[in-house]
Amino acid sequence: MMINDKNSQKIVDIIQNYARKHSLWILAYGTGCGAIEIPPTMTSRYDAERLGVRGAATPRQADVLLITGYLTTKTLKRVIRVYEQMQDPKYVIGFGSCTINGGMYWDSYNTIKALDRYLPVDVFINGCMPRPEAVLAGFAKLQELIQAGKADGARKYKENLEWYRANQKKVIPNWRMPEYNW
Amino acid sequence: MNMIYIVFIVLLGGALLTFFANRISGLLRDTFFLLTILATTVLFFTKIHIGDTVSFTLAGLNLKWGLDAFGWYFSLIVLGLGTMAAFYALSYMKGKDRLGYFYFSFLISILSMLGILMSHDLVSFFIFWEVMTWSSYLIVIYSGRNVQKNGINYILLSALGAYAMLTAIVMVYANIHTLSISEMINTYPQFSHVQQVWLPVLFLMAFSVKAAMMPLHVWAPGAYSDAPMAYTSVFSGALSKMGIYGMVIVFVSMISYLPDDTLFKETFAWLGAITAILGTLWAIAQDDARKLLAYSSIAQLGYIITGVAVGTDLAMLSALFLAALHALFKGTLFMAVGAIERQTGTVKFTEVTGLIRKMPWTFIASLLAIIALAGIPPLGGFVGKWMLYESLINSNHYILVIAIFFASTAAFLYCYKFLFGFFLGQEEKEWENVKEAPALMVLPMLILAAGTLVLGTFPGILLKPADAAMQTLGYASTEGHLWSMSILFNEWGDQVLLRPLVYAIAGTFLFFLIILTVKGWKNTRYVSTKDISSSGEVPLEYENLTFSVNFYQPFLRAVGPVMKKRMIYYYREFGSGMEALFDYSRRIYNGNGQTYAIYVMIFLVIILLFKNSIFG
Amino acid sequence: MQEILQYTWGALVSFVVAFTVGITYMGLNRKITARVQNRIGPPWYQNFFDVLKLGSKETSIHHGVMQHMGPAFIMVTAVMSLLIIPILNDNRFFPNLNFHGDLVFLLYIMVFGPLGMALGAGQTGNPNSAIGVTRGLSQMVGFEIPWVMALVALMIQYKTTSIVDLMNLQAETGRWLMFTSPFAFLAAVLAMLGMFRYAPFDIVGAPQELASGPMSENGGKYLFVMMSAGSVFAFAKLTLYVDLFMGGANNLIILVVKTFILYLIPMLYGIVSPRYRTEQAIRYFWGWPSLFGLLAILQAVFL
Amino acid sequence: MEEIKSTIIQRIKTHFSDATEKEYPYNRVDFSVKKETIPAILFYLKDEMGFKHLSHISCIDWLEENEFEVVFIVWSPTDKIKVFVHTRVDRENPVMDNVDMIWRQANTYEREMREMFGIQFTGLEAPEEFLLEDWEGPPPMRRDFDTEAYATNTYWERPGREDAKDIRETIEKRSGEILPDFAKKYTR
Repeated sequence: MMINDKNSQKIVDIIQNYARKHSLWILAYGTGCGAIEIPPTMTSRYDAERLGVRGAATPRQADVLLITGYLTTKTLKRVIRVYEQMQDPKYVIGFGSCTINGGMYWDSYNTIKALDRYLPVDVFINGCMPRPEAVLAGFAKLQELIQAGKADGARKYKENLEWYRANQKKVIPNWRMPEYNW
Repeated sequence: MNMIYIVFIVLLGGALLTFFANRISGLLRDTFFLLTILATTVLFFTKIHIGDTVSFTLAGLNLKWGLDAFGWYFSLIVLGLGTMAAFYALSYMKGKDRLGYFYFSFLISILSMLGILMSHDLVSFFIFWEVMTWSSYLIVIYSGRNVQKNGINYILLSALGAYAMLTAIVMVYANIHTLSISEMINTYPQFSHVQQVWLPVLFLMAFSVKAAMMPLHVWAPGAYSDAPMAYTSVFSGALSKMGIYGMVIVFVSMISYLPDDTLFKETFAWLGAITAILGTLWAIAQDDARKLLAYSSIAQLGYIITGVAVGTDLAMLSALFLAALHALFKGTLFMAVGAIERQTGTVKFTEVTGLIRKMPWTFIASLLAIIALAGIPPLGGFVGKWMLYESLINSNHYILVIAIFFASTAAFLYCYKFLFGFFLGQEEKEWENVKEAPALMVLPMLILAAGTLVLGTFPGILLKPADAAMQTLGYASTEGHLWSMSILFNEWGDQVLLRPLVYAIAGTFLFFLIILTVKGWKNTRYVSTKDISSSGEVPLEYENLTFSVNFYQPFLRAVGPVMKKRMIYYYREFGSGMEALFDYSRRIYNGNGQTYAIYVMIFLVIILLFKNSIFG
Repeated sequence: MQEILQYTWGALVSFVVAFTVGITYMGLNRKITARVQNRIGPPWYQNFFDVLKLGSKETSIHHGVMQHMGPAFIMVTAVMSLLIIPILNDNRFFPNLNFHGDLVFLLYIMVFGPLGMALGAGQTGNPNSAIGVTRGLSQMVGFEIPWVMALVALMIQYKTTSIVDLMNLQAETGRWLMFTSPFAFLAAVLAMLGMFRYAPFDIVGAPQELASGPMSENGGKYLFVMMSAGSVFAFAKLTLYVDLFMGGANNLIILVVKTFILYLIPMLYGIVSPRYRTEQAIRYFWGWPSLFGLLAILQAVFL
Repeated sequence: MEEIKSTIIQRIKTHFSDATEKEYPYNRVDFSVKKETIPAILFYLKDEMGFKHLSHISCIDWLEENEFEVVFIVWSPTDKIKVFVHTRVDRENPVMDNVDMIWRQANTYEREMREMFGIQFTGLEAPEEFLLEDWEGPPPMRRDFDTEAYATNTYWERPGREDAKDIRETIEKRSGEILPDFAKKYTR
């Protein structure tokens, strides 16, 4: 059997995607008020571990980056760093209206208003803040996307790196980070 | 002329030539030094055969020198390590001053060690022993650091041992009117019981000082770390083995004849185990690599002493095996520390980090040596440890097994500290321009480290001479029932094949290494040690993130009660107590003539009263 | 050649068995923990997904050769333990390398991997890794004492240093060593708590304080190999306990049942426990467990 | 309580001639001084009168009067009285004395004020950067800094945002609740 045969590649993809979607190790970057929604999501009331969601300790081990709320430019720098340290395939979930259009911080002098200008976001969950039910729904949506092979934020980031970098450097003037050369 | 003379003349003459050549040119001095040690090694292993003896009379004393298999085994250690250390020293000592002095002392100490191994009479044994002490003392004070503290400690305890040995020699001469060692051993069973006990005690005192056994070890950390590392590898690897050499003879040929020999053996086995435990614990607490290795040497010699003291054939075999192996790995490690000291200028774990990419060969040599030290298969250290455990269990020393096992498990801690402290961790900008040590320094290390690797797979190479040595001591040949080439025997079972195990380990390792390397080869990247997941923060160049201060604090807290006081503290207490006592007794000289008259009176009265019992 | 093929076959089959059972146990651990915490929890096969996902990660990074080799070290330990520990009572299906006097060898090969991995963790330059390693090594010195005491008690009571001999002895007399030498069993089981590094002895890789300690810089294929090795090694350790104290097993089903019962001990102990600091853990192991070990030795010497 | 307060006022007024007091009910006394007097009065309050604790340092931007007002709040644990010390700093040249040798924690407040209002404290030894990282604009808490314009210029805004209307009107419409006038004054 040829490994690089198209059909067998498809089968391998299906199996891999099935495993990936059932094993989402999250790195909850606790910015903003969304961090407080994570404990009820993980503990016995809502129990996200049913879906294979589990906390990861470091970005090296994680699959999903949760941005739980508004991002100041100072935090954005760290978030970009964390995202670049994660291993492919990796996904980003944006929580709440702050990551979508700035939310209640829309006119703040140091908060970004649209996360997907700076990082490729796979799933947005709206709400201010989204309740755990909405978070679970977001995870379910991400699983759907992964199974369909559409959750390819990492590839998008790689291909449009220059655009993303230009946006990032616009809000972070003092850019001092290792190269991202994948 | 006998070849034994020639070896000694070559060594002595070479030493003197080296010393005087220093005034002419450095190159000439180095050439003489290297030629001397090489010529000695070649002559020794080609021309001198086991059983050669030579005797002569000097000032009315019959002196006899000769070589037996036991001495040959130890001279293997001395000359093997000595040659390697000589090559290393050439590069390590380059650019330092008073090199003639150093090389002279180096060669003389090699000469004295060979002399000890070849002495068949007590006088030359004692003389060579003293020459060894003094030549090593000269090197300990070579650097000029801490001479007051470490040099004095060393020479005082060595003198204590020498006096003990001298007393024993006088005792022997008073009894049998000869100074031959074999005569002493032969007539030993006819000595009175008091002498039978005191003789080994006095001898063991002298030997324990050199082997750095527990209450007499206080000189070792300072002396080992103060001598130049080129010599410390010989100091710790070979010179301390002279103590083991003497101990083996005392235990085998004297203490075995005692009616209460088990007490002796148990005591010394336990002293060895306690030495191992405390040496290990103190090694864990050190931040200075030289001190760490010095304490580790004390601990390793503790295992060997335990093996010697237990004294069954397997235990003795393991002790001899470990003695040679200790020379290999400890020699390597001291050389590695020397290389790091030379390249970076410091030996503190808290200062140097991340040298693995700068000094890869030093790292490989240290890694092999550390694995051997820790006793992890498939390297040679495991064979020695395995034999030691088997022998201890076979001879019903159950608690001792646990003590030894504790020491060797705790040894992993300082093993890791050594490797991590120097080679792993953050690669700092400060050490960016460090280069690998010169080839002359790296090659001896690699050769010695490769020795441990070979001995792990083919321990028979070393077990054969060890067996011959033991037969000289009167053990039955272990070849039939304990070992043959790389097959170890367990007395309770059948044979152990080490080679398949080693091959299995190597095969599995390679298999998974290939899997790891090949899988996703294109998408695997090397990133620098500044690219770590530290909460999204990018460490700046000057930010040192290495964890090296208080490295084993939780462990040391757990074992804290044992380590409250150091042995040297008790010596100091004893010293100040004695001072106070003498200070008190000085008061009899109060400067009053009347009092002195009374003293004379009292003295005369005593003499008159007891004259019968004194002169009678 | 015949022999090598046989050993390779044995290693391969036992590896597959150990991998499957070990991963299942890890999944069951998560499930049971969830049930104890009144959650539904992941399915029992959850860890298969995790391992498969880690294996299908596309990229990975390393900080140097030692970190690259680290997972191979731990895998060697796992496979060598499997090769030495007899899986079943008769060696027919899983021929392996066990020999007389292998207990000492086993004790040392079991630290080969962790030490190699520790070197890899050290090279990452992450301070969390080094702190985790020092804690792990310190804790290892702690639990090795009762563990060795238990083994020495067995060795002197039955005058052998071979696992096969101990298994044969139990087969002949029909009495398990956990009943004939209960103190040794107690000491060994308490040492096992430390060996598995579940709570309360999980400070080595505490995710919240140390960011999973030694593994904090490993992802992708490295974590994949580590996780597989961990589950294989866990099964090997459980099998060793079954061989030593519970009479071994005649077929796989009995082995699985026995190992699972043993596995419940550290698992259930862990679920209800908080976390010890390192020195507390060390003192714990040098307290009651070592006393049981000493009692075991006394029993072996005098009874 | 009242006696203690009057003693405090008495003592401060005798020692510092430029101090003008303002009395509040309960345990609060306010003083206004010139900015040169600040270290002296704080030293006196701490060392002589037992106001051991510095609760807060705050700053108010009086744009219309072209001045900053800096307020030091100190607290006496023995008398259970808090004293507010007000001072005015010129807005064009905002320089005043550093007081972190009296209370170490003043350092933090002063760094914050330096960053947010641009007040320079002479002799303050601390890194320039405090809360804002890589900030290049004017001090953001000054009232003449237009936050909205800055945010609109710097950060990309997703089009189609509709909720930026007057939320209070919506509330009024939905619940029938009538908003007071002063609330309406501040709406957009």
